[in-house]
Amino acid sequence: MSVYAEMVGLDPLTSGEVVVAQNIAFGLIAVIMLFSALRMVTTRNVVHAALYLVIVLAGSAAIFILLGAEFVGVTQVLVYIGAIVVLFLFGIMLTRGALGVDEEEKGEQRLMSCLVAGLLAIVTAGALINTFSDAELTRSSPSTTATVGDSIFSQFIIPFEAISVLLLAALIGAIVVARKD
Amino acid sequence: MVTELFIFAESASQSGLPLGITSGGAWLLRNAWLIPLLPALSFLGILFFGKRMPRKGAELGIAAVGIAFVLAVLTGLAWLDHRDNYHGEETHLAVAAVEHHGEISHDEHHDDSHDEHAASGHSESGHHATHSSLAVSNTVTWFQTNGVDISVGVLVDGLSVMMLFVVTLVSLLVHIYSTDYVGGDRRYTHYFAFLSLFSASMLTLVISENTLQLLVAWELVGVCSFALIGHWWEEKPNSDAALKAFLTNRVGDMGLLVGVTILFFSVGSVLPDTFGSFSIAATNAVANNGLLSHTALLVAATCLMAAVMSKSGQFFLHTWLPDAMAGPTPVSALIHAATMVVAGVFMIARLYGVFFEGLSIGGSSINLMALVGGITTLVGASLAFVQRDIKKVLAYSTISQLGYMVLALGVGAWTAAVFHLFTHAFFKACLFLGSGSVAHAVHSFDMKSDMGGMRKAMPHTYRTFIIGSIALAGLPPLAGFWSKDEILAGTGGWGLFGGTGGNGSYTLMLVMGMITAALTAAYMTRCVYLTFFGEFRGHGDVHESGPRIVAPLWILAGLAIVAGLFNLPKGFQLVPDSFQERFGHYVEPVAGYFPTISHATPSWSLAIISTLVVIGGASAAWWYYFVKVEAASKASGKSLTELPNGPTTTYPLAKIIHNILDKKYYLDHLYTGIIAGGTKGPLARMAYRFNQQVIDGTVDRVGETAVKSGQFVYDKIDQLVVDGAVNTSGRLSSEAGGELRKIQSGKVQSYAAILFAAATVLAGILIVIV
Amino acid sequence: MYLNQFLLLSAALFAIGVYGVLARRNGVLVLMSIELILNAVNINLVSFAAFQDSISGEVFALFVIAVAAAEVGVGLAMILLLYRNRRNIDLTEIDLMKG
Amino acid sequence: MENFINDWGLTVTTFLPMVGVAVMLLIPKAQEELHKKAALATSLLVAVMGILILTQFDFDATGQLQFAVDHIWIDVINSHYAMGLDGMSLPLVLLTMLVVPLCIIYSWNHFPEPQNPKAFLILILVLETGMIGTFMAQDLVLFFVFFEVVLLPMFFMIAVWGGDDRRYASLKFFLYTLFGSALMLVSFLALYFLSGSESFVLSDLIAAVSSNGISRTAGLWIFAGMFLGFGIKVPMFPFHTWLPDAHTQAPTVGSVILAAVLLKLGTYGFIRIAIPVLPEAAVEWAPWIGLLAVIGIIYGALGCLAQTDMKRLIAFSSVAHMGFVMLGISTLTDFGINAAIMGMVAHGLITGMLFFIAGSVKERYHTLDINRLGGLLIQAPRMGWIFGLCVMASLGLPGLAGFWGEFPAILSAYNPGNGLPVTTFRVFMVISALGTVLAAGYLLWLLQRAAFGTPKDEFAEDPSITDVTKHEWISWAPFLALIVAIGIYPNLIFRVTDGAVDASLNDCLQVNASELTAEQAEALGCASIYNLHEDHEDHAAGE
Repeated sequence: MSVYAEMVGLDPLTSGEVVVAQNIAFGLIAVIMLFSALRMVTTRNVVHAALYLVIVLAGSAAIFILLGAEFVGVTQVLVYIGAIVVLFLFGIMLTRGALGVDEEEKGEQRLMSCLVAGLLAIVTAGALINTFSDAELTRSSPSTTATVGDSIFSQFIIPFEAISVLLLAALIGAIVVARKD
Repeated sequence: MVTELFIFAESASQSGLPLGITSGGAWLLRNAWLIPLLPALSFLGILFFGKRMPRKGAELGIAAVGIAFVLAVLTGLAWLDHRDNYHGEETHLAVAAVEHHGEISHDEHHDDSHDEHAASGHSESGHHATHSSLAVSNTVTWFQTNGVDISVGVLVDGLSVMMLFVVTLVSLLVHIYSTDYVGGDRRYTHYFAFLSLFSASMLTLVISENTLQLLVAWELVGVCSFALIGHWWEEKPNSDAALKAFLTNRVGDMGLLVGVTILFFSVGSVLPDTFGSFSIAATNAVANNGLLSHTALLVAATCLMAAVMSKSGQFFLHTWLPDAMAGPTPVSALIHAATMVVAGVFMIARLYGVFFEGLSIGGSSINLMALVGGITTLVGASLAFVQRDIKKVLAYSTISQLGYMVLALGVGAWTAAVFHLFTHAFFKACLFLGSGSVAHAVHSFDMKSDMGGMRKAMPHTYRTFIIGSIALAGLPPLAGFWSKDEILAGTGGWGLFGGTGGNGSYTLMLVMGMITAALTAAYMTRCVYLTFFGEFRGHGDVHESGPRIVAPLWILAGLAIVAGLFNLPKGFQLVPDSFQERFGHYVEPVAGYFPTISHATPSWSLAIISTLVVIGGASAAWWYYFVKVEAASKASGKSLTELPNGPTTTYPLAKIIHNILDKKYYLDHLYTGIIAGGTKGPLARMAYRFNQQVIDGTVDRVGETAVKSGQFVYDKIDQLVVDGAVNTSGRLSSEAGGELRKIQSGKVQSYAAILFAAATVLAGILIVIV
Repeated sequence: MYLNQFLLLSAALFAIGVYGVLARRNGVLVLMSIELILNAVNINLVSFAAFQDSISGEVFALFVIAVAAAEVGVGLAMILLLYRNRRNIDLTEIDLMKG
Repeated sequence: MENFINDWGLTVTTFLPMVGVAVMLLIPKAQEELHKKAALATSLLVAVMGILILTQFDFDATGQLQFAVDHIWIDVINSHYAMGLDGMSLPLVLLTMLVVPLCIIYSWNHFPEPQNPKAFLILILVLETGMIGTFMAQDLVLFFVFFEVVLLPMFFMIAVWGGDDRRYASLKFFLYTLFGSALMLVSFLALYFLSGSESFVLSDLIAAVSSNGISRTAGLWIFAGMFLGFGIKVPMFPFHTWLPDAHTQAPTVGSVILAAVLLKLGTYGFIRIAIPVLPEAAVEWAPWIGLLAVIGIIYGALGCLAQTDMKRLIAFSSVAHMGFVMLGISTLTDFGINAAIMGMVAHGLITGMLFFIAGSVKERYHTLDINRLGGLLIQAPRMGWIFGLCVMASLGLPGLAGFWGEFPAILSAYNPGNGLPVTTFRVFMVISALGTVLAAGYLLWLLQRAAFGTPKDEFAEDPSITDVTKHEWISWAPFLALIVAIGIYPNLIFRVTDGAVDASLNDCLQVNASELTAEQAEALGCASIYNLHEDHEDHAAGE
C-alpha cells in the first residue's frame, strides 16, 4: 500500500501499523476476489458473470497497488475493466440467446472439473507452502512508472516489439475471423 | 575363505607354475594354424566360386584337405623330433594367492615389466630348467575386454598332432569317397563347402589353445553337422534329425558354457592382475597344483560332462546320434564316427587336469565319468542288436565305443582312451564307408529286406568290412584289440597274476568292458551275416563300387590292421623295447598341464581272457546265424525275413521253458534262448523301448511341453494378463466417462481436463521427489 | 506481509479459473475463466517482482495483459463466428476433433 | 578439415538429415525419383561424415569424449548444447549411419501402401537426426529432446504405412513410450535439483552426485524413473507388449530401424546415464534388472515357440535378445557392459536382417504364416541361405556376431560387480544359458518350417516368387559382411568400447567385490556399496 503510505508519510518497511493495515486490506480484497471468482464460474447468468469478473479484476488491481506496482495496477484497470470487459459484454450481447440465460451444466463434467481444479489447488498450495513458507516481502520502494518505461524500452525492447506485432496480428485476425461474408 | 599357496613371480625365472609349454619349437609346430586355415579358405572358395569350377568345387576341397594332410604329417614328424630333442625355455605362470576378502596384496609386489606379462596371465621365464616334453604354444590377441587379453592360438602337443593326422586323413578319404557317393547330387557344391568348413572347424578344435576357442570350434562343428545331417532337407525326417542333433547338442553346450565360465573365473582368482583366463594349459596346471577349490572343479567338470554327453553321444543324451544317420553316409563316417563325436572325448583328454582333480579319478573306485562311459557302452552295444538299418547298427556301435573311451578316461587310462580314439577312427570309418558302399549298390540301408549275400558281388567291400569288424570286435592282432586291451588293463580291476595297477580298482568298469567286448563281437557277427551272407534279398543287379570308393576302404582297412602296432604294450616280449608304447610316449604329455597319473601294466592273463570273451561272443552269434538261421532258412525254403522263428521274435519265459523240455541241445538253448535271445529280445527291446519311449519320449515331451507352455504363456499370460492389464487400465480410466473413445471425444474441455490433470500429477510427482 | 499470501491467492484464482474453463459450456464464460487464469499469473508475477525487488515481473505482467487483450479479441471473434454458423456457443456440442 | 571435423563434425552429422528434409520439402511430391535420390544422397553424406569422423577418431582415447562441443543452450535452466562421441556411442552411431541408407535403398522400388515416398523418406531422415543426436548428446535435456524426436516419426510410420491393425499398434507404441519418457523427464529434473549440479551436462551431474551425494531414497526413486523410461524402450519384461504389435504392424523398414537402432536407445540410456550417474542406486537395482532380464530371456523364448507369424516370432526373439543385453548391463562390470554393447550392435545387425528377410518373404508370399510357408530354399535358394545364416547368427553361433553378445553376458553374470549378490547372479547365468537352448529351438524350428521342405501347393507355381533382387543385395550385403566380420574378429567392437566403458563405470564398481576392504571402500568414497557387499557376504562365502 505504498500510495497510502506515502500519503501519510510513513516508511512502509518500518511501520508496524502500515503492515497491519496492509494485511487487513489484503485480507478484505482477497476474500472479495475469491468470492467473486467463485460466483463468476458458477453463476448461471452470463452478464452477472461478467460483472463478477469486473470485481475480480478490480481486486487484483488493488493487489497490484498493494504490492507497489502502481503502473500495472492502473493498466489493469484501464485495459481489463475498460476494454476487455466491455468486449466481453459485447460478446455476450451478440451471442445472447444461444444458451439463454442459463446453461445446464452436466454434473459429470462439473465433478471432473472440480476434481482437477481441486487437485491442482492442493498440489500448488502444497508446493508453495513447502517452498516459501517464511519468505517476507521486503520491497524497499514502490516501482515508478519511469522505471517500468525504462525497462520496457531498453531491456525488453524485443519482447515489446513482438507483443506489438502480436496485437496487430490479433487485430487483423479477429477482423478476418469475425467478418461477415 | 580359501588361502592358497603364495607364489609370486617377482622374477619369473625363479618361481611360478611350470606350465609345460614353450613358445619356441619348430616353425611347423608354432604355425599349425595353417592346417585349419586351408580348408577354411577352400570353404570360402567353394562357396563363392564352386559352382563355376569344372568339378563343382570338389577339387578345391580335396586339394585343400590334401595339403592339410601333408602338413599334418609333416607336423607330426616335427613333433616326433621335438618330443625327444627339444630343450627350450618353459613358460611359467605367475600365480598370486588371493586371500578371500583380503587385501589385493600383489599390488605392491610387482614391477612394471612384470605387469605387462601378468596381464595375460603368463610370464615368460628366463633360464628355467628345461623340460623335454614341452607343448608348443603360440598365441595372438583376439580381443580384449576389461584389460584381459583373450587370445587365440595353437597348443600343439602329441594329442593335437595325433588328432590333426586322424582328422585330415579321414577327411581326405571321405572327400575322395564322396565325389563318387554323392556325385550328381543337386547340392554337390554345398556338400563340399560344408565338408571343408567342418574340417576347418574340427582342426581348429583340436589345436585350440584356450577353452573359448574350443567352444567356438565346438559349436561350429555342431552347425556343420546340422547342415550335413539335414543335407537332404526336402524330406521332413531329415530336417527333424538335424534339428534333434543340434538341439540335443545345445543342451550339452549349456553345460559347456557354464563350465568354461566357472573355469575362467576360478583360474582368474589365483592369477595376479587379471580376473580370468581361458588358457587350457594354465587351467590344467592350476587345477593340478591344487590351487582351485575341489567344489569349483567338481561343478565345472560335471558341467563339462554334460557337453561331453551330448557331443560324444553318451547315455542319456545319445539319442540324436542314431537319428543323425539321416545324413549322407560319408558324413556319418567323418562326423558321426571318426571325428566330431570324439570331440567330447578329446575335450576330456585336453582338460584332463580339471576332470582328474574334479572327479577324483585318481582316488575313488567309481566316478561320474567312468559310470557314464560304462552305462553308455552297454546300452549302445545292446541296442545295436535289434537294428535292421546297417548304419544304425554302426551308430549304436559308435555310441558304445565312445562310451568305452569315456570309461577309459574315467578310470584314468588316458593313453588307452586316446589310443582307442585313434584306432576307432580308422576301423569305424572303414565300416561306415563300407556300409555306404553296400547301400550305394542296393539303394537301401535295410539289412533284412534289401541285403544279404553281398560277399560275392562286392568282394572288396566285403573284405574291408570284415577287417573292420574284426578290428572293432577286438581280435588280435588288429587295431581294436590293442586299444581295448589297454583300456581293460587300465581299469585296474584285474586281480589275477599280480593285477595291472592303475589309478584305482575299477572292477565294475572291467566287467562292463568285458560284457561289451562280447556283445560287440556278437552284433558285428550278426551284421556281417545279414549283410554279406545268406541269400540276396534285394532287387536289381549289384556291382562292386568304383575305385574312388574302394580305395579309401582299403586304406582304412590297412590302417585298421596296423594301427594297433603303434602302441604295443610295455613288456611285450615279442618286440624290442624301442617298439613298445611309442604312441603313449609321443602322445601323452609329461608336463605341467597334465596330471600325474599312474599307468597300468599290461597283463597277459587279461589279454587272453578278453580275447576268449570276444571269441565266445562271436561264436555264439556265429552259431545262431550261420548255422541255425541258415539251416532254417534253407529248410523252409523261405528267405530270412519270412522265418517264423526269426531274429525279431521275442522269447517269453514260458516259451523258453517249453523249449528246454522239447529241444535236445541244452547248449542250443543257452546260446539262442538265453544269451542271444535274452540279450537281443526282451533286454535289448526293453532298453530300446526305454531309449525310444522314456528318453526320447522325454525329449519329445519336453519339447512339447515347452511349446505348450509357450502357448500357455503367450495366450494366457502375455495376451491376457500383461497385455490385458494394459488394455484394462485404459478401459478402466475411460469407464469413468463412458468408453475409451470418450477421451478422444473431440471436446476441447475434456482435452483440457486431461492436460491439466496430467500436468498436475506430474508436478505433484516432481514435488514429492524433490 | 508474506510472499505466500499473494501466491496462495493467485493459486486459488488459478484453480477457480481452471474449474471455469473445464466446467462451463458457454464459450464466453470459458474465455472469461481464461482471463481469470491469466490474472492469477499476473498476481504471481508481480508478487515475485516485489519479492525480488526487480522490475522484470511487472513488465511481464504488462505483456501478459497485452496478450490477454489480443487473446480475448481473437477468442470472441471465433465465438461470434461459431455463433453465426451454428447458432450455438455450447462448447460441448463442438466436437469436430472427435477421434 | 581436421579442425572442421573437431568443431563441427558432430553437429553437422546430426543435422545434415534435417537439411535433406528441408530440401525435400521444397521438391514437389510427384517427383518421386528425385525424392529417393535426395534422401539417399543425404543419408550417404551422413555416412561419409561418419567415415570422416572415424578417421579422426582417436582409438587410443576411447574413454574420452572426442569432438566435444559445449555451448550454453537454454540459459535459464542451465541446459547446454553438449555433444560428444566416445567409444560407447561410436559403434551405435555408425550402426545408425549404416542402417538408414540401406533402408532407403531397400525401399527404393517397393514403398508400402499408401506409397507417398516423400513423406516416408522425410520421416526416415528425421528419425536419423533423432537417433544420431540421442547417441551423441551429453546434456540430459538435449538427450531428452532427441529421444522424443525419434518417437513421432516412428509413430507415423506405423500409423500410416503399417499393417491392418496399425492404429492400435502405433497408439500402443506411442503411449507406452510417452509414459516412460515422462517419468524419465521427471527423474532428470529431480536429479538436477537434488544433486545441485551446475547444469544438465552429464559430466557435471556425475561430479555433483559424487561430491554432494544424494540421499539413498532419492537415488532409488530417480533410478526407478529412468529404469521405467529406458526399460520400456528396451523393452524389458513386463513392459514389452508394445513391441510385438509394433513390429508386426510396422512396415519392413520401420521394423528394421526399430529393431536395429530404436531399441538400443533404452539400453544406451542405461549405460550412458543411469549407471554412471547413480552407481549406488544401480547396485541396489541391478539384481532386479537382472531378474527381469532373465525372465525376459526365457519368456521371450517361450513366446516365440507359440508364434505362427514369422515377424511376430522375430519380434519376440528381440525380447529374449535384449534380455541378454540387460543381463550384461545388470552385472555392472566392465566385461558385462562391453558384452551388452556388443549385444546391441549384433542384435541390431542380425534382427534387422531378419526383419528385412521377413519383409521380403511377405512381399513374395503375401503371408508370414509359418504354417503356410516352406521350401524357401527351393524357391529362393540364396534368400534361404541368407536366412539360415541369420538364424544361426541369431541363436548365438560362434563365429557370427550374436555369440559375442550372448556368451560374454552369460560369462559376466558369474562374477557380477561389486556389492551384487553373487549366488543370485550365478542362478541367472544358468537360466540364461538355458535360454540359448530355447533360442536354438525356436529359431531352428522357424528355419525348418519356412526354409526346409518343399513349397506348399498354393505357392509352388507362383512366378512372383523370385530370389534376392539387386536392391536387396545392396542393402543386405553390408549387414551380412558385418555379422561375419564381427563374429570372427570381435575386437572390432570390444577395442572401441572397452576404454569408454571403463571410464564410465564408477570406481567403486570396478574393484573386485571380494577384494575390497572397508578402508579401501572409504578411500574410494564407496562405503555404501561396500556395506551392501557385506550384506551379501554370506552368499559369497558359500562359493
